[in-house]
Amino acid sequence: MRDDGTELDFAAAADAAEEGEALVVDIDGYEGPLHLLLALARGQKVDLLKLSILKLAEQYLAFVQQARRLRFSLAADYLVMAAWLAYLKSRLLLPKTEKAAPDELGPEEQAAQLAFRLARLDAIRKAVDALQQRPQLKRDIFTRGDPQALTVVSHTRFQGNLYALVQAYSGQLKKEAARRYQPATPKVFALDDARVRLQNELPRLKSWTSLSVLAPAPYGDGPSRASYVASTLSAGLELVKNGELEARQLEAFAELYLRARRMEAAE
Amino acid sequence: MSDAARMVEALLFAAAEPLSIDDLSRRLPANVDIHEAIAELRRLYEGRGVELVEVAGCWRFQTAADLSFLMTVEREEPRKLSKAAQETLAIVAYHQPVTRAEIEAIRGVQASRGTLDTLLELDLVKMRGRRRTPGRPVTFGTTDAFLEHYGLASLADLPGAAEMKQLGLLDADLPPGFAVPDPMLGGGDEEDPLEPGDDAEFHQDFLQEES
Amino acid sequence: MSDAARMVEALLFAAAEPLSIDDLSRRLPANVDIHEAIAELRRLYEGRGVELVEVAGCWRFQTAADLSFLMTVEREEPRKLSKAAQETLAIVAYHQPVTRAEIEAIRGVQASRGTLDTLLELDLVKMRGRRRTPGRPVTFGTTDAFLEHYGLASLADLPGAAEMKQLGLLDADLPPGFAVPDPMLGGGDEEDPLEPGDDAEFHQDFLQEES
Repeated sequence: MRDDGTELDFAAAADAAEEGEALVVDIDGYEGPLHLLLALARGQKVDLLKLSILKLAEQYLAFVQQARRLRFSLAADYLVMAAWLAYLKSRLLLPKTEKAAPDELGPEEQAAQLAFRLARLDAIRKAVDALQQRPQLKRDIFTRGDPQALTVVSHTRFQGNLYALVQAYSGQLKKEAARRYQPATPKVFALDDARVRLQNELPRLKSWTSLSVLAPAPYGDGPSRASYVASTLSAGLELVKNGELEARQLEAFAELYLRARRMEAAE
Repeated sequence: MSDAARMVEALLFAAAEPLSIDDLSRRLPANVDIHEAIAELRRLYEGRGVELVEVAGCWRFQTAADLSFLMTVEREEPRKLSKAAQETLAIVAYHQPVTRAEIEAIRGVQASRGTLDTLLELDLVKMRGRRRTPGRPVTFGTTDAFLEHYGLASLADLPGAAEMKQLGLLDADLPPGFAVPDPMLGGGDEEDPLEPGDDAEFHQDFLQEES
Repeated sequence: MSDAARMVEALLFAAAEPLSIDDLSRRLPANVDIHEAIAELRRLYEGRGVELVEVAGCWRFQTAADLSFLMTVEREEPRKLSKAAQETLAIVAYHQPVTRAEIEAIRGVQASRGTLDTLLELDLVKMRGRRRTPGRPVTFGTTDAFLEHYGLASLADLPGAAEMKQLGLLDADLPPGFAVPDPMLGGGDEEDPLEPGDDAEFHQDFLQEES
């Protein structure tokens, strides 16, 4: 936020509003509604604790309205603050009603709360300036550039850094979460592929051919020999069932032979 | 110059980091009055190009701040903290132990992710423990590195801290003695409410926002 | 003390290596009489704990030779733990009581032998007991000194998953069933207290492993 620019901005915004001129109001210059309020409050040039909250509320509402006219989107928290200030303003102006909710603060207390929050934020902003103006290590002040090889080491200085500890732990948790067991899926000779291949071979399967010859040979990273043999067998049995192939085996565990069924012969 | 001061001078000079009175006493003969020696050295180094200062409860020699213009070779371009980070750091420093929610309440803005992390990474802020309140939120405070960086002997030396405390500005809630401002003060001319339409519009927005 | 002497003093103090007259003149305003400034500093530092000496045509401060007895080299207690030590300590803190095998399983690497040793030596970790499982492995836990170093009132104060997420240390979309263990629930049922002999045995194991 620009400490000096803000007041000017507001003054300019008010002037421009009167003159009916469009003016870009830079809401982004403020961190949040409280920062904007603080900039406006400083403009009243009174002790923050003696601030006129009514006046401040009006200034804020005018500012936000101006900003809204120029930009369709305005961060929700600015609008929430505007609504709350409008509400506070109306309560401050209205004669006191007796039926205030028992747990609700009176408007004067709420105004005091707001003045307190502004004073507190103002104090912190001044503290930021005071801190930044202090001589800083390695910017303004320097320690011994070449401590002697005979080191004198402080012994009581070991101090756990809880953040580093939690960071170390969460790092491992993340590693652990990423380490899921994912066995590589074995590459297989798909049944569909085997069926298509076998059907393409059909015209050449005039004589009995052994399964081990029919099954493709494995190559590279492709499916294993076992997968080729198993899928070719399954596809072959399907084709036998469809009546496109004949199969024969002389005895259990012996080599299996396949050949195309002779349709003409059957007819 | 006393022997004690000579010894303390040599130790502080040779050390790679600030030394506490304890550190010094462990290395010095038993009869040495370290406080006296440090007082002697402080007088001796007053106004010199090198000064003896207390940081984070320890002692170190450092160059005088007014000579910083000479130190172009040694200067490290410090990582510039964002405004938000500076403000967060100040809140942690003055209000510690403080929770994330309290930081947000003071700034009136949701802490953007990264602000507190950056301060933690830079070792300027540390997690201190947990607040004994429902939810037991984690509390934050500043580190010795923070004090060393800003050349502060202790947190009591934070600029303006005593005044802020006296004014009750370090309290979480409105302090009892806090004056309730008169809402009408200075507002005589501007008593007129905004045009009715304006007001209604805001109220409408409000209701929509809330729903 | 002259301004020139102050400037030379600060430069020599902060420099990472001895500076020649040329080095100094390059960094000082043109009108400074460097020889005169050095002569002034030499007189000033005569007989002190720190002396200004010329080495190979360059100038530097060094501690007086007769005080070298103070400057014994000492083994440095690490101010910061190594990454491995930090990780191991974190696992012990959150998973205690935990065995060496479990630590290794979580870290996904063989715990280097020195790591746990270092933590035991620093008194951050202690042997707690023996797990009631085959082999009765020794279990580890954190010490009171651990709590003290990290500013924790009790193990319940260790930040949990929610805080880790808030600090951006854990992603919001972790797999279901993912939890940060509660160190307070550390199972007392499944472990026996250590017996007097256990300590020695453990150390022996260690020595054998190390050799």
